[in-house]
Amino acid sequence: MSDFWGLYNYWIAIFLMMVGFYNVIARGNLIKKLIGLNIFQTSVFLLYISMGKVEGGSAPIVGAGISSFSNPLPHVLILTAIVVGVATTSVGLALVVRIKEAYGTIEEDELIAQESVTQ
Amino acid sequence: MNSHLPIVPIILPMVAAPLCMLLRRRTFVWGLATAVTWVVFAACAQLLLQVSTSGPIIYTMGGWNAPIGIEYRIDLVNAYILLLVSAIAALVMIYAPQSAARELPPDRHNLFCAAFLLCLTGLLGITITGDAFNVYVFLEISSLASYAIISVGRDPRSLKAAYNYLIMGTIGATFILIAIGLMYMMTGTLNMADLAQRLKEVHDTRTIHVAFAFLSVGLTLKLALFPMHVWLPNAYTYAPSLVTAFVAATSTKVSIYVFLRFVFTIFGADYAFTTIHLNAILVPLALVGIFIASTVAIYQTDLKRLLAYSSIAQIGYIMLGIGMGTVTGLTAGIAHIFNHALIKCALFMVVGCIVLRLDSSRLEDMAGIGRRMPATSFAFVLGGLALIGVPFTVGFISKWYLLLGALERDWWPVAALVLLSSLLAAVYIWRFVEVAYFRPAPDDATPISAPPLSMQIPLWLLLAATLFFGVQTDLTAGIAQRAALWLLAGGP
Amino acid sequence: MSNFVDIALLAFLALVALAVTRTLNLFATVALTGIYSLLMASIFTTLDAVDVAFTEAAVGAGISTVLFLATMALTTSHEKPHHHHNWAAIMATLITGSALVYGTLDMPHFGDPQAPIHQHVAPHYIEISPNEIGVPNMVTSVLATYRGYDTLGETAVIFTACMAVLLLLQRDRRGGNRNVMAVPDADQRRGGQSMQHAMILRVFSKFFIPLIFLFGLYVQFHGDYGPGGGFQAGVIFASGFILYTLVFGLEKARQVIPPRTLQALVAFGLLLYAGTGIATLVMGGQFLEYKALAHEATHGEHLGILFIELGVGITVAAVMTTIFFTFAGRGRS
Amino acid sequence: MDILIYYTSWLLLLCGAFFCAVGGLGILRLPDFYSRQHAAGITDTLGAALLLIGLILQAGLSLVGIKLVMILLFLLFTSPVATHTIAQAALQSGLKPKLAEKERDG
Repeated sequence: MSDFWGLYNYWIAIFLMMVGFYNVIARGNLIKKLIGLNIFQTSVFLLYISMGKVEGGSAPIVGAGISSFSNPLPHVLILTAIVVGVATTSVGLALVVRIKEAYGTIEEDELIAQESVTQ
Repeated sequence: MNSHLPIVPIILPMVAAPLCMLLRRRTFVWGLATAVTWVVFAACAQLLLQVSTSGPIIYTMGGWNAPIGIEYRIDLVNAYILLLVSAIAALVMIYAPQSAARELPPDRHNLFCAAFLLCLTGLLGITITGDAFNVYVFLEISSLASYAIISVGRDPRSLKAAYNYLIMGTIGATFILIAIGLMYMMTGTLNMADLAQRLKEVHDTRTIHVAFAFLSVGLTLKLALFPMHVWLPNAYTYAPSLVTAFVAATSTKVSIYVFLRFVFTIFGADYAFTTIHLNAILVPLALVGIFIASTVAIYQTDLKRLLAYSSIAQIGYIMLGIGMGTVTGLTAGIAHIFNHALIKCALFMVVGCIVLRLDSSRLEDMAGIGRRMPATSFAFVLGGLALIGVPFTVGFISKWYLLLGALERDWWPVAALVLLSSLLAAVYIWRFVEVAYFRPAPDDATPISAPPLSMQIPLWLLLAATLFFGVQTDLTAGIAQRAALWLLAGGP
Repeated sequence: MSNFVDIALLAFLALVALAVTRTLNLFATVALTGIYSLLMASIFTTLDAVDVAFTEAAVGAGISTVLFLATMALTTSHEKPHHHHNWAAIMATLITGSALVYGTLDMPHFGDPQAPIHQHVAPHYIEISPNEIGVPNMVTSVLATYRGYDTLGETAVIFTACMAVLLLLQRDRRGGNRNVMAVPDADQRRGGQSMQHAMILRVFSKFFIPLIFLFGLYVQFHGDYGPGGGFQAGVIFASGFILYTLVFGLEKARQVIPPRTLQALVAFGLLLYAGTGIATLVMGGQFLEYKALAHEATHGEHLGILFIELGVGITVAAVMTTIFFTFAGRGRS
Repeated sequence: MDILIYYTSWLLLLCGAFFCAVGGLGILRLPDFYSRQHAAGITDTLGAALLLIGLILQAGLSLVGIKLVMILLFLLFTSPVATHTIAQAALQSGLKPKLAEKERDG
């Protein structure tokens, strides 16, 4: 039981990751895949931030009367990772727009069907 | 100034990229980019020289000692990869302007050059750093830039290829991010040398096993080991030829380097091969990959695609060598990273020359090309021979070490399979030879002028290198062996 | 009590994630993703990661959502229903998930102060950095100094994304601005009135956009003392421009801030950051060793942090605005 | 005095929470887009405002309190404008209110 209370945060993060991951690999719509990717990455951020938390700690900003801080390093890493995430999303979306212009669809199965017709 | 040499290869292209974007005149753009890549190449050569004579170099960022800050840690292994990547970039940059004039949208050369330089920054940054999270950041720079430069191919299918690469690549990178997170969680550090120290204490925890698994899966996605290779053939086929020549020779190689670094330096050969039994997974996958990819290559109708499948097979050879876990096997793997990069870059450059003149990379359009473009076709044959592993080419050196490594471990079947697979390579190279030399050119064929010198010179330089290093083995195999010993000893 | 809040928020997150999977209307899905990001930001706040929460709210719920909507305006807002379950994907997900759960079993427990990550490296940041750097917000000091090189990489990532989007979507120079769409908005396409005629919105925006910029400046320069910094400020600035574009149209926005200027700013931010590093080299320090910038160590650190945060802010604001302009300018052709 | 402020703030917080819940219920149960907008508007304005006033009372006259006041002002400006804009966009794109249809039909 102590394991449950000690780890539930991580387990939920893993559940969320897997929901996102499923959307990436199972969906045929190119935008939906990117949404899944977003959720996948955001949930990984939760994993990092959870590990930085200290019981009874507070935000890592020096203030009067605060002695216990949560670990600032995961926060820094995730700030970087969020930026990377939005960069990836914007490039992916730009590709989706171009694919739509070139093929008229953003559904994977229709794209594959067009491919086999032209060959 | 010499003490600041390590940052030159990273900062220079990073600063040059925005300048490239702002320049509008095409000649200035290419001139700047080319000059930068050559300076970077010189810096990397100097670094390799320094490392091989006086041992590893450590450069601390902002003067903060690791693990508090980030540091560069350059040893023989990454100096070797740095040299490889920068050399390929420098040669591709000479080759590029003419090929780009044909294959790129005319008004985007400045953006393309900026993206290209960023890709180079990313690749070099991954290689040089001594910090695990920093690897992730620069991995994303190089990946995003390569999605961009792949997607500008003329065929709209390059867009789909880039999209698929983006999805697969991001999944791979996120897996790596998870693995780094788990490792950080158990040790409290991100510095590679520090990680190596502290991981020893937690080697038997389930968290670290999972971290190792995620890292391996993420990296195999990036380095396109069978069966994680599905993004590769389309990306290589539809990208502009110069991009294919660059990406094929560097991007997967850098991922292999990261794999080596994590497996041998951070986790340690002992952990990877006795606790996890990495060889039991790697060797079969590599062998199956070699055979399937080579066989698929034989049936391709597009020369670029054929070479792309051949790349997957060649990555199989490299991973086979690494999977042996011995000095000889590792030497074969590391040497083949270099050798395959040379050969593949040359071969894709040949295809670029053919595309420049024929406007097609389909084999059926190349009938009789042996007489219409004699020098170019001959270059392909030379590169093909090196790919097969004929003596006096670099391909032979790596195959030789691979065989030695297999025999050392008494893996007779593996040795036999490696030999057999060379036959498959011979078959797919023959496909080009047959079309080029034994089929008549179409009747309406007009005479074709030879490709411009700026494209031929780097191509022939690369081919000369494949022959030179096939005879003079000190630089490639010699350094590879020293690097292998260094890695197996677990670094410093 | 905080456990209870935590569990409630996490449960909401799980529900939203499942809803995203089940919804076929992409419009709704994107709205749900925005909610997901906001919930995530709330959780980050309860986990003491205020800077991260700020960024997640601004990026995940703000910029990402806008970009998704812009893409949908150019493509489609409905996903094709598919009736069969993708068993291979379900299997892959289950295997990956169980592997991760297996990995958690040896983890230090959540919030455990004895966990390795609180024993090594981090104590230096917490105990020494406030005096060594002179900045109360430890996240800022780690981000800008100890791991300033990572942040340089981050700025380069954003810059790369801008290059990629411009390569893909920039209109041909010959094509001119013929197909420019005023707003990437659904009603525009149907030939209805555009937002430009919405009087209330225009009046409101005129009054409000300056406040947004003011807030952006506050976040930019207050990052040393509280949550905030270059990245968050950049996103806020960009959202001001985006709001302006949505209300007054792309043409007008381009007059206010021409794409050329914007691209120069994109480059300038990255160059300012890297240039700060090179300046420290010239002044005799290591790369990004801000101490070298002034006679006194903490003074130099402050100066260095100011410059690089400015670099990050300028690049992020310019890149986000450029990306939005590029999407909006793509139009339907 | 302190006790008075304390209980008032809790009362306001509970009221705010109640209106948020009502708004949420309304979004689910009301028949068409425009009436749902109304429900969403309740959450935005009444719900959020009551919550914020409750919090301001707890924070007192401090920096946090002033920031909360600014958030409140911000919300009071943005939510009505947002609701108005969304409704206008819906109207322009041709979405008719359900009740209006009924009247015409009947």
